[in-house]
Amino acid sequence: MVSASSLALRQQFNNPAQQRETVTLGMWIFLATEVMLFGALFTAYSVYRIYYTPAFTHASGEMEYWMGAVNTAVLICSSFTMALGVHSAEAGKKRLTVLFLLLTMLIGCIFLGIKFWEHYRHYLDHKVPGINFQEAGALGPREQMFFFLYFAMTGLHAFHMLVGLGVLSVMVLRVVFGSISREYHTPIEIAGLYWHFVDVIWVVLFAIFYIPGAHLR
Amino acid sequence: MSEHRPTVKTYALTWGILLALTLLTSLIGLVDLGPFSLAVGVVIALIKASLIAIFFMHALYGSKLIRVVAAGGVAWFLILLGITLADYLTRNWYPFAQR
Amino acid sequence: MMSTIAVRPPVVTDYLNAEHGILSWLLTTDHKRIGLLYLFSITAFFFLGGVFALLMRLQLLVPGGLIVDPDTYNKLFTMHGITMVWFFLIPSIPNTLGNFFIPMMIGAKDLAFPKLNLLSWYVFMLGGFTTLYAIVRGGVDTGWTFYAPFSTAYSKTYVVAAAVGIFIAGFSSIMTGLNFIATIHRMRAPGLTWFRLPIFIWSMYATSLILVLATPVLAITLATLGIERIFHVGIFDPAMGGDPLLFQHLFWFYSHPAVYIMVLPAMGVVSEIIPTFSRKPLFGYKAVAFSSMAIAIVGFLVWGHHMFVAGMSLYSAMVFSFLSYLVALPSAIKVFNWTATMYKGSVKMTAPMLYAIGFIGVFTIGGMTGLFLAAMGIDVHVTDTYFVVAHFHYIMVGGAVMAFLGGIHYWWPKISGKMYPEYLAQLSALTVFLGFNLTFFPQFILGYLGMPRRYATYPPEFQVWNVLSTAGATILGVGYIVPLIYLLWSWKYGQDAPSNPWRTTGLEWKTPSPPPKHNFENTPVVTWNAYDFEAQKEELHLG
Amino acid sequence: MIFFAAALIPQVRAEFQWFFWAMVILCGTVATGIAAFLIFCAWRFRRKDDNELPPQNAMNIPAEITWILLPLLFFFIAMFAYGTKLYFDIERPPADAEDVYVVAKQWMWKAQHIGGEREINSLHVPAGRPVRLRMISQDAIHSFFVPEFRIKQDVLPQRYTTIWFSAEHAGTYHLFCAEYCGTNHSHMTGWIYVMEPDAYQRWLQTGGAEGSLASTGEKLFHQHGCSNCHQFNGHGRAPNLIGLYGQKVQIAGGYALADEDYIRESILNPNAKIVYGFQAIMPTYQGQISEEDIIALIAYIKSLDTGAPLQLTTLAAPVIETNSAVPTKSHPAERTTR
Ligand code: HEA
Ligand code: HEA
Ligand code: HEC
Ligand code: CUA
Ligand SMILES: [Cu+2]
Repeated sequence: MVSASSLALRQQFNNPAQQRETVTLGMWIFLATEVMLFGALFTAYSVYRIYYTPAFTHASGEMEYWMGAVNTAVLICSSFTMALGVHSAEAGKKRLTVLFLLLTMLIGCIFLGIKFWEHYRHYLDHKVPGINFQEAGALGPREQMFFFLYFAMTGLHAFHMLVGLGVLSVMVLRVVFGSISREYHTPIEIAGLYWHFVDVIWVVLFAIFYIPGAHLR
Repeated sequence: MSEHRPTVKTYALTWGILLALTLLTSLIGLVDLGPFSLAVGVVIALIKASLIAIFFMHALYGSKLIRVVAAGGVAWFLILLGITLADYLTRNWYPFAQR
Repeated sequence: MMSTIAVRPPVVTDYLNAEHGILSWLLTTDHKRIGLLYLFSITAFFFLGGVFALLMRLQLLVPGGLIVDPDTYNKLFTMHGITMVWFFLIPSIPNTLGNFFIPMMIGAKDLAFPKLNLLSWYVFMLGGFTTLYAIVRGGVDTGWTFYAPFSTAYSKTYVVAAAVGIFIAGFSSIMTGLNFIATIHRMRAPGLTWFRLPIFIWSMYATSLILVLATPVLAITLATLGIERIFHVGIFDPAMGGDPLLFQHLFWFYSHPAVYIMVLPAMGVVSEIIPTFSRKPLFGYKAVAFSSMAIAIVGFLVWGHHMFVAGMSLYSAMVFSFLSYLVALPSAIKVFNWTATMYKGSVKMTAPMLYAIGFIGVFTIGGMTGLFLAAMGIDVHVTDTYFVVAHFHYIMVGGAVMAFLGGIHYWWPKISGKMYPEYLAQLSALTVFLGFNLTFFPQFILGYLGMPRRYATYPPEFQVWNVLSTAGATILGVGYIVPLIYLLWSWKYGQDAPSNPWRTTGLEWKTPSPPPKHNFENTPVVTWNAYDFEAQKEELHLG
Repeated sequence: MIFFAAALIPQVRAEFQWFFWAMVILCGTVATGIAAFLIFCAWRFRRKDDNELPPQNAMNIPAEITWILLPLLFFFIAMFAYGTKLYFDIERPPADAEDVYVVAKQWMWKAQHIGGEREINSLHVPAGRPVRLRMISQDAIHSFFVPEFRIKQDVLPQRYTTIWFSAEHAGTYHLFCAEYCGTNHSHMTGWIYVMEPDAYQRWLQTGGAEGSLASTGEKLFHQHGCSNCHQFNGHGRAPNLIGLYGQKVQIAGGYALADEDYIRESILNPNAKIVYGFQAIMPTYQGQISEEDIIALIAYIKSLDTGAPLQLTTLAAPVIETNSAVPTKSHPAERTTR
């Protein structure tokens, strides 16, 4: 009998185990590059935060703190549903897999909605560097640096979320149309890794952008 | 698969801890800890990140190679960060009259 | 009649004639065909960069500048640097020879992710065309280093387009690196343990690590640069609290490791050629293998040596200087082991071997002048002068390009199934060697005398050396054109190549030339070490 | 500083010379040796029989160790050490160096002497005296390069960098811009005129300077209305600037060192660092004062000294803002003359 796993075996591999390991390894390497991608911005953040501590603390006080906190919780929930999605795929429960993937996407959309709303609020506040930033108060000029990094990093993160949503949609289709099964569910695992990674980034972003000035609100 | 994987229970527990930690940071953030608020925030964030990596991403369940890759990514970021900051932190380190 | 048919082996389907038509190339996922796609693309970029170089050398023939105004000259060296670095040298050996031979040398059917491999070529071309667009629209004039705030606030040229082009090409690098790492880890033939791998594989592995870990930083840096230029957000603008040195840190965090992306593969090629034509295992195999890894890792810790006079902390500078010496050590280990390999060998001076020996000599000089630059007190004087220009051309042109040519000749029989004309090849190898030294040795002297780089005009006292350098460049140009012609010629008219023309040991020689689509009839099983002539004595009819 | 007593002023050029040529000889010897060995092997061990298989020796641990340790211990460490020593000599001016201020812009060099003389694309200095350049750029990054003196330093926008030299012999020396800065980068050159002391004195007299740099600064101080707020009796609504230079100033949320960069920032971006106990009322002068005038103002503020020798503060910590707002006893507002 031709099993689904041998159907999905690409010609360059000798056996499914090799394929699975290789693909997982590839994904982790990709995540390492993502660490470096964000890493450059984290480095920029650290440098300027050391230079302009008061301004950064003050600007951080202007974040929509509770939106950020709620969003963190939201994203953690999506990670949980994602983990359950992978779990169901491993167990070969197609319906459950689809359900959890859709749930994950839904929660992801909620996150993006809140995030967008926050960005919009900052826009109304004239806090978008390069577009409508207005200095206010003594620390104004240096706060711009904070807001640029904030928009750059949360923007890059949001972009990753969008990509993640795209990937998950494809996964849903693949489960529905049967190219994913109990024997061959590596793509779901890979997608899950990506999704969790994006979550990890957000957890750190929350800490560096929202917390330092939260008490100033 | 021969490797064992976390159970639903583990996932749920992780999820619960993550939420609790999120609540914890959010509340600590409200207190003025001076320069430490960032430090505390980052430390909790790193704990959360590790939890996600270990239990949701199976970082410790997979092969050794994967652990090396994950650790390597972080280590390289620390190189970038550490050596860059070393410049900024020592730039004004000479006797004042010399510059 | 009968005999001619008998001499010609029956036509087997190799990767070249397995499919036909332009689409069979543009949609191929065969690593060998993708390697060739890359080969054509980077050759085009090389000659484009070479034309810029020749125009530059013409301009510098007279102190006041011979042919162009300063603005144009500034664009020339920028576009020369950009094309040569990102669109020729970084992809040169990895994406052509690496693509072609990694799977063959480890006994695999293909790379781990063939579609990703094809995608990486398209991404590369997209990046290339974006950069070409910038060039055609009027060029860029920031220098290949894009230093802020000049690039973000003062240059009036197509900086963003060029940066976007490089940004895009960067993702091609990342894909390739990722692909290679996964392949080398997971796709090796049975029995092929790490310490049986040819050194070329080790070098490609080390290179890929750098590609994967450094390139994302360049990507984000250039992206930020573009945003700064368009939106003036202040991240690198000192007037708004930004620090231009942060740009330099991030840029060199990528670009120093990138110079090892350029030279590690070259070292890998040389480590293949030397044992083959000395008919001896590579001396100190493990030392050479580990030194590749050491270069890749320690190479990440030294980037600040490009910033000794930039206004960095003295103490950081000191650490960077020290680490620069540390990273020079593995290179030294390699040089000594290559020479020791030849000692008491059975040395045959073919064209690839000429290139390899040329590489060792020239790389040694280039590397040693790197030691001058790493000595901070000396760097203060020679930085941003022609001394630096000479240093890196010695490694990149004399070293990497020479090794690239050596590798192309060495593997040409396998790639094309034809032999290249040996005599002509040796002649042009000599031409390249002589032309090269005549071009770039005078530049050391110029630098010592104090001629700054990126100068469209210069004081008359520097003219003699500039004339010599230009003369050399002409010879060098000829040396590069000739192989292009005869290699193309041999593709059609050359002698058919046997499967193992050099009688050497690697797996890639154990399959017909040119290889069949899936490289090997059966997955090979490896029971011998790399370069183990003793074990294959019978098979190779040696001794 | 005592470390840099005049007799110990390093002769940068001389040291550079012998170090550089020692390295040329050393590396030249090694490189020639390697090349000779390669040619020797290529000839001596050339393939004589197409089927021959030479002895397959492939590893020799003592040899490996030798050529790992030899370059490292004997060459690399020495190169590093001496290169670093020379670098520190180049980077740290002796205490008795005479200050000259340099403003770089696309594409010219402007120099201002303490005495008030100004020049463009040329710089007159006395022979045998250490000269310290405080440099700043108006636009892109430039680099001050005098090959004959073996010195070079990038000139950054918005930040002062320093280089020093001590020219032994009178003569004219080429000045280049060594950091690429746009169209006329290669035309951004000039001459350093090193003069015998008496000739230099004559040049100073014919220089046509209208008073010293500090006195120009004093005029500007009144012109721009600084003196309205900054009074010297310690009672104004702004800090007393007497004796400010070189002090550790308490600012909101930390300390800062009052060096040239700090004073410059205080003028252009007064709100970046607010002196403790004061309001953020000082207007910004961004775009209103040229780099040259800022330098004059700084020279003036530096000259606001009681004449006592500057107290040299050695900083153990980076001069950056921190949140560690430890209260200090000496409130800057009460600072009067020292
Ligand atoms: C492939 C490219 C490549 C490689 C491999 C290297 C290798 C090295 N480079 Fe180079 N470098 C560049 C490309 C490269 N470089 C480029 C492009 C620039 C300029 C960028 C720009 O500004 O545009 C540059 C600039 C550059 C600078 C900055 C100069 C400046 O702008 O002021 C420095 C300073 O330390 C430096 C040092 C070194 C060192 C120490 C090595 C070492 O790795 C070399 C090690 C090798 C050897 C030492 C030779 C072999 C050793 C022996 C045979 C042992 C025996 C020797 C002795 C005992 C002496 N390089
Ligand atoms: C891989 C990298 C690489 C390669 C191969 C080269 C190759 C060459 N380079 Fe390049 N060079 C750089 C990388 C490279 N360079 C970099 C990074 C810089 C720094 C840029 C910057 O400052 O920003 C630089 C800068 C640089 C300068 C300094 C410019 C300046 O600072 O003002 C000079 C000056 O002589 C120069 C010369 C040459 C020459 C003569 C060659 C020769 O080897 C080229 C020989 C090739 C040919 C001559 C091609 C043959 C073509 C023909 C014969 C024409 C035929 C025409 C058609 C078919 C249409 N280069
Ligand atoms: C409207 C009043 C006002 C004017 C005009 C003014 N300043 Fe100030 N200046 C202040 C105040 C108030 C402070 C302290 C708060 C701060 O740091 O911003 C200050 C701080 C400074 C400091 C830092 C002092 C310290 O003790 O650290 C310097 C230097 C300075 N000013 C220089 C100048 C110069 C030069 C000018 C003219 C070009 C000028 N100021 C004009 C009000 C003024
Ligand atoms: Cu100023 Cu180059
Ligand atoms: Cu380097």
